[in-house]
Amino acid sequence: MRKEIPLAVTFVVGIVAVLAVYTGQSQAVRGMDQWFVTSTAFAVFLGAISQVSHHLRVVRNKRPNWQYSIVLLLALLTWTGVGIWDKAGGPRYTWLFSTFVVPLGATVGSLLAFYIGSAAYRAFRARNLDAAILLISGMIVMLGKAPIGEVISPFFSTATSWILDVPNTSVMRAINLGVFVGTMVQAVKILLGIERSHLGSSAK
Amino acid sequence: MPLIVAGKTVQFLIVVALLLSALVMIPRIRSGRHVPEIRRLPAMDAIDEAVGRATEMGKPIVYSPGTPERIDDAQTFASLGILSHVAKQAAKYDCDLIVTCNGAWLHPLLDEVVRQAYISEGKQDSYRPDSVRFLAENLSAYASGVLGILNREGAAVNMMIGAWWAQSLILAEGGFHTGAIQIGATAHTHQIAFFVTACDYCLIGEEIYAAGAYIGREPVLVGTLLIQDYGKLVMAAVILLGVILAAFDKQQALIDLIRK
Amino acid sequence: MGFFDWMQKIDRRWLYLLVFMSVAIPVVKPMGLPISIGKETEGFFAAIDALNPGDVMILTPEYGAAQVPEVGSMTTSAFRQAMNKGVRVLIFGVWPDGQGPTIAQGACEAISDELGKTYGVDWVNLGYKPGLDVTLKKMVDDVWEAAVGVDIKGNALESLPMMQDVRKAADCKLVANINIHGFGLEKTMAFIGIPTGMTVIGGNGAAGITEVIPYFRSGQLQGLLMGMRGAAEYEILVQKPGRAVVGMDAQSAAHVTIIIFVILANIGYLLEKRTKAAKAAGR
Amino acid sequence: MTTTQLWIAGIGTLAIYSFLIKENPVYRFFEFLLVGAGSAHLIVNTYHNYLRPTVANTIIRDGNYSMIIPICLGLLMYTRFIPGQGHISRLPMAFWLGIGSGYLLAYNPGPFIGQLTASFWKPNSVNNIISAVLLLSTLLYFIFTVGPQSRGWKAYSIVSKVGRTGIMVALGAAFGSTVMARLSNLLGRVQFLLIDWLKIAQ
Repeated sequence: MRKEIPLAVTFVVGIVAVLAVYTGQSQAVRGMDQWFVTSTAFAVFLGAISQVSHHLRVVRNKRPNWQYSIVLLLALLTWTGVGIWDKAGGPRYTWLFSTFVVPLGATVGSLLAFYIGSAAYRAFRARNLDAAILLISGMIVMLGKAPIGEVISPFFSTATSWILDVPNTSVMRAINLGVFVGTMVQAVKILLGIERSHLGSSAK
Repeated sequence: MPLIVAGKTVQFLIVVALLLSALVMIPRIRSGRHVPEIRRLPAMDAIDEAVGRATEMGKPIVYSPGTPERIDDAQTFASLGILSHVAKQAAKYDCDLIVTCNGAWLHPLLDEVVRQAYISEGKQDSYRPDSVRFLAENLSAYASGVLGILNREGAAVNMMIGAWWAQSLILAEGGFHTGAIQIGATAHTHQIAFFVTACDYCLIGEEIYAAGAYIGREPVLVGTLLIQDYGKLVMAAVILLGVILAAFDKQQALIDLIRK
Repeated sequence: MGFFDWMQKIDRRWLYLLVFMSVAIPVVKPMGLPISIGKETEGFFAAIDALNPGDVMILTPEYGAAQVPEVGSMTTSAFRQAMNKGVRVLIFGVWPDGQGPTIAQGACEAISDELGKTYGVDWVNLGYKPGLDVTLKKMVDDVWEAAVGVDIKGNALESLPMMQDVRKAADCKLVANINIHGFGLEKTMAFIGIPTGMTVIGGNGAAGITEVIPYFRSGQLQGLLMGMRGAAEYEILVQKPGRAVVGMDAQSAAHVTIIIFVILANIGYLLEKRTKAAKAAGR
Repeated sequence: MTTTQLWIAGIGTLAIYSFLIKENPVYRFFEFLLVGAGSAHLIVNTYHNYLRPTVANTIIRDGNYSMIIPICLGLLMYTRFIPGQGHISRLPMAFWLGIGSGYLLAYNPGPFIGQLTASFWKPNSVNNIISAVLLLSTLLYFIFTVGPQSRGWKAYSIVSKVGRTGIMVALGAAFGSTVMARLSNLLGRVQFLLIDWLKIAQ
């Protein structure tokens, strides 16, 4: 029963959702939608709880770098505390958010630019025809998308437009169509209970 | 009043067709009545060669299954299938295998796959529990952890197979510098290019699923692959028909039909 | 040790420094290279321009702090264009990190003050609402229910005059989705654009752009801003050149630096391969 | 941004960049701080924008007591943390997956149909012919249940080679675009450092 009930729930709810939309009755399942959103919203603390328990364990066992786990826990506590106590979108929380989260998040994201630089120099090789085609097309697009490309030669922006409009559109469309079939089949398998990995057993 | 909303009839038929094909095909494959041929992929053939080289050099294979965000990421399942094959080969030739891992939930899955592989080769004694290593949840910490392993242990083979994000670049460069044979695979289009230019062998996009099905021969995966292939063939046929009709300016009838 | 051997062994921190300088020098001393405007950006501008004063458009900023430099100005430029035109704007986000609407709020408040517009009358920010796709569907059925009756500041929607005209997504004329992966645009089309028949336009970080270009070609997207270049072109169109425009010089220099890296490294690689081949032949 | 904010953000930015020289405690401090604060943001926003109004307005003010059921359903997820009771969390999960896959099957075909009908290129120009050929050959490249024993294997091999070449051109475009995206992020930070904080450029 531990598996049958969830499988039945998935099947019934999924079929209702499919039929509601295809028969034009999507308004009729508004209650179900509301249940979905509300129940997912109330599960929002899941990630934080496992994060907290993981880092508490690190601190308790004095694993390497446990001091930083304390920093993480304190930050989580402070930001949550101030955010909940402050009214929605309140000035204190906004201050914390725009002083720390926005600039630091952006900086961490920008580290990748440096890695690209070193990888471009040390690892991107035209080791075979595939890689050669890829690198050439990539460099044309980079020049075509930067204003300097047009200054050097109008070829770059024309070629970039062509690459994006013709080969890229066709190939990415084919890939998107493939992904479309893939996600549809995955959804069908979940509805039918063929895919059960989320129930804690593998598909086998 | 029509049962199906105008403009959604064909879409509804697609859903019905998929439901039926899943109900029919997967049991057929499971019972062994219909086992399709799956084409070989050069990157998969390269695994055996890579394991051979690692054995010869006496250096380890480092396998990293990506940094999936969710447990139900299909790429991770494909990666587990491939890992099982790699682990069997490593067990057979007594080659060192190090599996890196960034999610606490992923660790037991990887461990189980590797252990089973060693048992199936009758080498449970040479299985070492520390061959699957949980490095860090945090992505940049994980990436530097893998770099550390690649350098310290002098990896002979660096396999990066699974759901990769921006860290793909860091590992591919690190592996390139240790001189390891590199095999990369991911379905994320924005990361494939880095693998193509920095790896010796590379699986592009959906090839990772095919590789997983090819190696594991697991009926659900094979069946899924078969249904998807039929789906793509039907789409290709429709597009071809559309292009032919367009040559005679008659494609509108087909478009109207599809939009029914 | 030859030149190319040395090249291969260079400390990566020198490379980091070169990348940094290639971006920093043009920021200090801009060259002012001309920027031409692509058809995708023109489509985006024209779609908002075609709205009438008083119409409502939906703007969904779906990105986190890390992507603000690349796509943040798309949101503010679109907001500015709408305000200038007298188009009212409804902002919300469903993406799980929930940062986009919060980041947009500050920037939009500044523009709103500058142009003498009033929050609640000319624009409303509902903030982050959990529930992903299903919340997008709910917006089509009932915006108020999807928002559980409150905006980002906790105001009741009853107290906001603009919201009296917005009960369902179909009361809006256009949806503009600004995001970093193509995924957000596909969802916007599937769950809001197609069911309501409204115009969909999008802005995308460059990393996911190649995946969504097919939707612009097919006409399913009426406009598309492609990465920081798209943001710069759009800043020019709304006549408020900002960080993206002045950044284009640095972008040029950095691209050239990376290309030089790739070329140098590949020359080294080819020479090395040739030397090895020659040695093997000589043995 | 006020001066205090600028200085905190500026020092934080430099601290994170110090990682490029060598991994160090200051970098780690800011990185862990960021992860903690990021998780908090989701909780704070969900609380103010959804949880509190649902309880205070929908249930208490409007008397819609049926909403207590989905709240309980969501709370069942936390049984994962109770040893031996984790299987109960499959119930909300099953409900979510049912709705999620149902709507996927219902709404996903929309954009897809538009893509399909937009691919009927009239073969009257070189570009249109290239487009059609590449679309078809890429679709066929990603077909896997074929092999040397299949009918038409030779033809398939040729078509898939064409497909692979097209795929490499497109991946090149993705490569260039991804490089651009990363450089844009760096550019944003350099502008912050030099223009907003140190004011040595404008």
